Amino acid sequence: MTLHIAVLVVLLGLFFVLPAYHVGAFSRIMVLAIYAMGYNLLFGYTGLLSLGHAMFFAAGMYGFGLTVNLFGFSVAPAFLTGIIAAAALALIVGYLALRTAGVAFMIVTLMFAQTVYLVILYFGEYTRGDEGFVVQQAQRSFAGIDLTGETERYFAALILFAICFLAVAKLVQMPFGKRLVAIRENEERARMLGYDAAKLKLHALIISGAVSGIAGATYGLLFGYVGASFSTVQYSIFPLLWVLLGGAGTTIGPLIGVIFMFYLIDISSGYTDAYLLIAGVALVLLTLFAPLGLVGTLRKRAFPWLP
Amino acid sequence: MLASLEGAVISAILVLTAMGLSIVFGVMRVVNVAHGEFFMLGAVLAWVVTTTLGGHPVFGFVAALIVVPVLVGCIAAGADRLILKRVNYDPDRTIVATIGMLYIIQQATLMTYGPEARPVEAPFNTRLSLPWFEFGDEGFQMIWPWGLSITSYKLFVIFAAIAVLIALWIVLTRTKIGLIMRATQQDSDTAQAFGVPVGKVYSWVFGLGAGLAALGAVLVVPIQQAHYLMGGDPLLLAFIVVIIGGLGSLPGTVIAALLIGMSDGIISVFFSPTLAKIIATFLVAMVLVFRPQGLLGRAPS
Amino acid sequence: MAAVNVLETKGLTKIYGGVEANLDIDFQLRKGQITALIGPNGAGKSTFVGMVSGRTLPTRGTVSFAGKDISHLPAHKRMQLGMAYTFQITSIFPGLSVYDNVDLAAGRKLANDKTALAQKTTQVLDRIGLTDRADQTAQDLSYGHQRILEIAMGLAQDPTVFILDEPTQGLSESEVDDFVTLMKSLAGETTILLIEHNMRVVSETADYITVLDQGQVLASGTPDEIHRNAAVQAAYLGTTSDA
Amino acid sequence: MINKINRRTALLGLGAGTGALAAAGVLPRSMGFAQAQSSAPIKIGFQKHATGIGAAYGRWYGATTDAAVKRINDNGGINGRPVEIVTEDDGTDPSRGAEALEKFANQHDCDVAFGTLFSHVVIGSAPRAGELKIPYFVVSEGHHVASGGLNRYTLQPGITDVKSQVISMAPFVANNLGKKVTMIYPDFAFGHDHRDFFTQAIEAQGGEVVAKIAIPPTETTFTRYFPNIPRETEVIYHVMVGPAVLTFVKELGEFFGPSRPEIFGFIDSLEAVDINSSGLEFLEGTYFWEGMPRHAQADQTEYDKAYRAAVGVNERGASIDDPANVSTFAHMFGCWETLNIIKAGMESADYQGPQDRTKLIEAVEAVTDMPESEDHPQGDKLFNGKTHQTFGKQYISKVSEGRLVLEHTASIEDGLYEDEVDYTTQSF
Repeated sequence: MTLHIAVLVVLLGLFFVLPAYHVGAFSRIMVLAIYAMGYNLLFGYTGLLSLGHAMFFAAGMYGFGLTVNLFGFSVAPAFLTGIIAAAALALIVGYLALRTAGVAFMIVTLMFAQTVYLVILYFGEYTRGDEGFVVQQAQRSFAGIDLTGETERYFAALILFAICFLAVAKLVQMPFGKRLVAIRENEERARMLGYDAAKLKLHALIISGAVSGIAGATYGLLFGYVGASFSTVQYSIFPLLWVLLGGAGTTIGPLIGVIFMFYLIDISSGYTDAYLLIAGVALVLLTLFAPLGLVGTLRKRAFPWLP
Repeated sequence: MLASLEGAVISAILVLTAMGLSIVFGVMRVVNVAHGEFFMLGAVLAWVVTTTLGGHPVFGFVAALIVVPVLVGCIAAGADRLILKRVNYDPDRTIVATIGMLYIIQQATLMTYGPEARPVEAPFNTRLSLPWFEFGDEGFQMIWPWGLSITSYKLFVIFAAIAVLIALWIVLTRTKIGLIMRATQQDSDTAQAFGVPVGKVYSWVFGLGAGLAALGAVLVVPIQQAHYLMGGDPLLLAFIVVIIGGLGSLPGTVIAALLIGMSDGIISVFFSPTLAKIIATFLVAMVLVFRPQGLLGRAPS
Repeated sequence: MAAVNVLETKGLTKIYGGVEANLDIDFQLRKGQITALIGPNGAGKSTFVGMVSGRTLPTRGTVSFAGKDISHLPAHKRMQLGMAYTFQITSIFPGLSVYDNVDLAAGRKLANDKTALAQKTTQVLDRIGLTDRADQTAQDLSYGHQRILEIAMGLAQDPTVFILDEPTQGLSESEVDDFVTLMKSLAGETTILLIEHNMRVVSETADYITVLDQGQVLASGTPDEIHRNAAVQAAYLGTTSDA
Repeated sequence: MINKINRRTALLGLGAGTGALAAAGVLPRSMGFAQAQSSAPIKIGFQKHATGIGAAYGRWYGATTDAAVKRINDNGGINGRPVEIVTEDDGTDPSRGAEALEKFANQHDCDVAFGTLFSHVVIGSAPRAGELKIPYFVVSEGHHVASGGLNRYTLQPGITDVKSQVISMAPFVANNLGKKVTMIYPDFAFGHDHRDFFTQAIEAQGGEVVAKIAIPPTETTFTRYFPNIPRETEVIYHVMVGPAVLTFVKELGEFFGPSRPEIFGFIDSLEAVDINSSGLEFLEGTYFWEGMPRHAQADQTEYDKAYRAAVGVNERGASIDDPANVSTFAHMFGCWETLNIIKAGMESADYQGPQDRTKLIEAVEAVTDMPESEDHPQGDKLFNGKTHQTFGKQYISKVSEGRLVLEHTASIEDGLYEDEVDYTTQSF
């Protein structure tokens, strides 16, 4: 737990030392890291590879954005609606998709996410389809604080990140978290120890979906945009990539994965137009030389105390 | 009528794309995210070959049909040796590695070939009209309305898909290569013990899978255009088809391709196209929910 | 009579595609005793314990546990009632430490009491002789130690009924000896259903033996009775030589 | 490259001189600083679709931008200062687009940002522009600016929005092609704009839309949707975007064969595609909306000629170096004109640096008429400062012997509609 606090202290300190652009970048990184943590809970801990998590991110985002835009909700209830929407979607998806496992689970989640994406486009009258819509500055203040300023945004992102980060860290140390790991390691064995694997997986999916939904709602709140591109396959593959890069099944891995990927693209695109080439080569090299992701490999090779 | 004919064309294209993935996934059990990029490479190289050679479209097309799959197959086999072999085909690391490959192939294509969608001329493309019968004011009559037609090339694609399928089926079930592949698929450790060079088989399979994707692309590119981002959708659809059909089941793959190719065409008779697509996507997913092993897959014992 | 039988099956039948893997099996497990289930390969032993533990659904018939019909309960519910099960093919949590493996097994009952849980885990590891390997990753253990770990996971649950599916398969002679000692020490503590090929283990541990052949109960009785049973001898002599 | 050279010459000419003076203590410090600053380049952040689905547009937007900046610099820059373009790829993705704006404002210290085509990228970026208080000039043709959904920092002065384009087409379609229209459009916001605005406009002309065929995105073949075209259809109205456009138009041709209704399409369906590609023969005699005529017309203006020469496209709208490389001619003029408007705005606001950004916006808001000229080769424009949207002439061409021949020019008045927002009432 002290290590987790240390991570948060570093993030707090970064605000005072980083130049303006990177403060903005880290606001975004922390929001995406929430998404990655949500994903990690299901993939890294429970061992379920979903290819459709963008639907939960989108549910949070649209749950927040649509209630603000259509019904004039204020931030708190809209944000809550976003989380509930994501959790409810996860409940339904889990009820159906968890009948499958392995590749079938990947495909079912992929197709459900595709269905959600098409639904967003179909109701273009309200969602403005692929274009999406803006959540106006005036609608983005909470308890009198205008969340559109750089400082407010950073601290809002940090607080939400901290809550999710500590909650996830706590969760995976609780018996519940250990049982999820047991399912990842050997589901049949877990069941034959008397654990209700189906129920545990459903709970894991709901929590994972809800955390992803928090990320989506936070994105809408802090960056003022809600759009269908966040529900495409690409945004389902991103968290998988981040988690694998950082280290699946580690609490700090998702954050590291997001930072790594963000700055890999950010920095290489400053030098060349062919930055995707560099990113591609980096991914290949990384998986060759850091098989467990950055944190996972470091933990195994040198620093067993990494969270 | 036209909807089903078009559905057949779409299914044929799907089958061609999915077969390669079916083999790779079936034998090696790795998710190759870059599979769609081999498809794209096939289409792009088909454009390169036909434009470099010039001359009559048939000449260029036939040349592309032979050269391109081999070329793409070699690239893929090389990538397998260079990268996948070294990550021991670990499922997680393969995903990262193939995402990396996807970026590399896409960007390399963007830098050399460019962002445009470029057409390849079909070797033949006659428009075939179909008659329609109806009772009009003057009784029963035969008319030639607009729309009721298909091109000869599209029919050719359907037959080509069937031909490739039969050839593949023969190779897999009647030859030693097929036997080795099936043995590796069943149990790679045992196969190794019986003297099957599993490492080499994997490279061949990976190359063959990519080559098949490229072959499909060469056949498809006169209908669609070669574009550096064209690999994404075929990848997803092929993946879906393979899983819905049932892993390692060639007939299952064909049925799934028909199901997906036809379903939204038929549903769109009743609903608006996007709603039809929503329903079709959802229903196809439900097939898997209630039959997780796929249509013709065997339930795990 | 019913009180002493902690587990009973009536007419338990499993038909796979027309083949009767188990047919009308009536079986009783006597409380506090070690019952061995033996029979030649393909006799239907694994199918039977599969149905008892809930891993396999029966075609018909009932299973009752402590007087309660559990035929329709899923496997994990049966475990919660007090069964424990070790697999024929070793099944542990390969990526976790030995300690965590046992901890998870004990943790279903004791998760809310950290002290009791730690105590239980340490005690089981001690008993089974894995204390000095507690921090090792389970997949790095030798085969024999993995099998022992799995038995430890069974013990950690304090089961009413402990089902062991061919626990000594692949163990060395000395490891088998240790196993026999362990089984004997459990006598009276718990009820054990032992599926076993190794007749030495059976004769040294079992209080009671049921013989399955071609999916049906061929004979039941004390080791002596079974030893003298003509039908058993015929069946065994006809198929295997190690009896 | 050009910008760098200009920057260096400028520095040599002014900066080095004043620097030497300041160093020698001849000038007071503050004055030396002011001088150095005023000779520093004006930095314009250019959000480019370098990768992703919009890359074909991005490439030509880039070429046009370079040409426009070279011309501005050759003519003495803005307020005597050279212009430097800072390019960031937006990946045709709204999230990346917003990041690009953050870079312009906070990392590169750009004076203004200048934008991109795809609406979702614009809408995803606009909130950041408002928060970072950096003027954001977009070249997207979306109705997002004029609809009031964005903010005071976002303007579209260089290209007409889709609503205006669409409604100005209705009179011609109804009077010359037919009254019963079937629309085929992509089933997302851009397509819905076409559907909604055209349906209203054609009804106002006494016509009707007999069928609306929305094509789901992610579709790569289209023939199966065509049987839904009713037989009574007199005119097909089509608009499609993305890499599959050529397939779409080809299949449309294959579907109809020799007996077809009139066909009117937005050139978006064939932007960056040669009209003479095989399979497109059936387009002979069909009509296209063009933002700016791709093929040089018989009465080509001097402005058009100069613009083509500067950008490097020939009389068929393709690259001079590679005639097979067709440009996105109907849209990319917007980059050229927008940069000229930024220049005009900065000069009229006497723009010195980021502290004058609001003055710049007010100056652009004050613009009304922009006559056809070298700065505005596409034609006359009328800018509405309240809605931040420009309105220009629209062109309808007919395909004739493989050429797009101008058939009708819709006047600015044909495309005007009531204001939906007044951004000037919003605070900065």
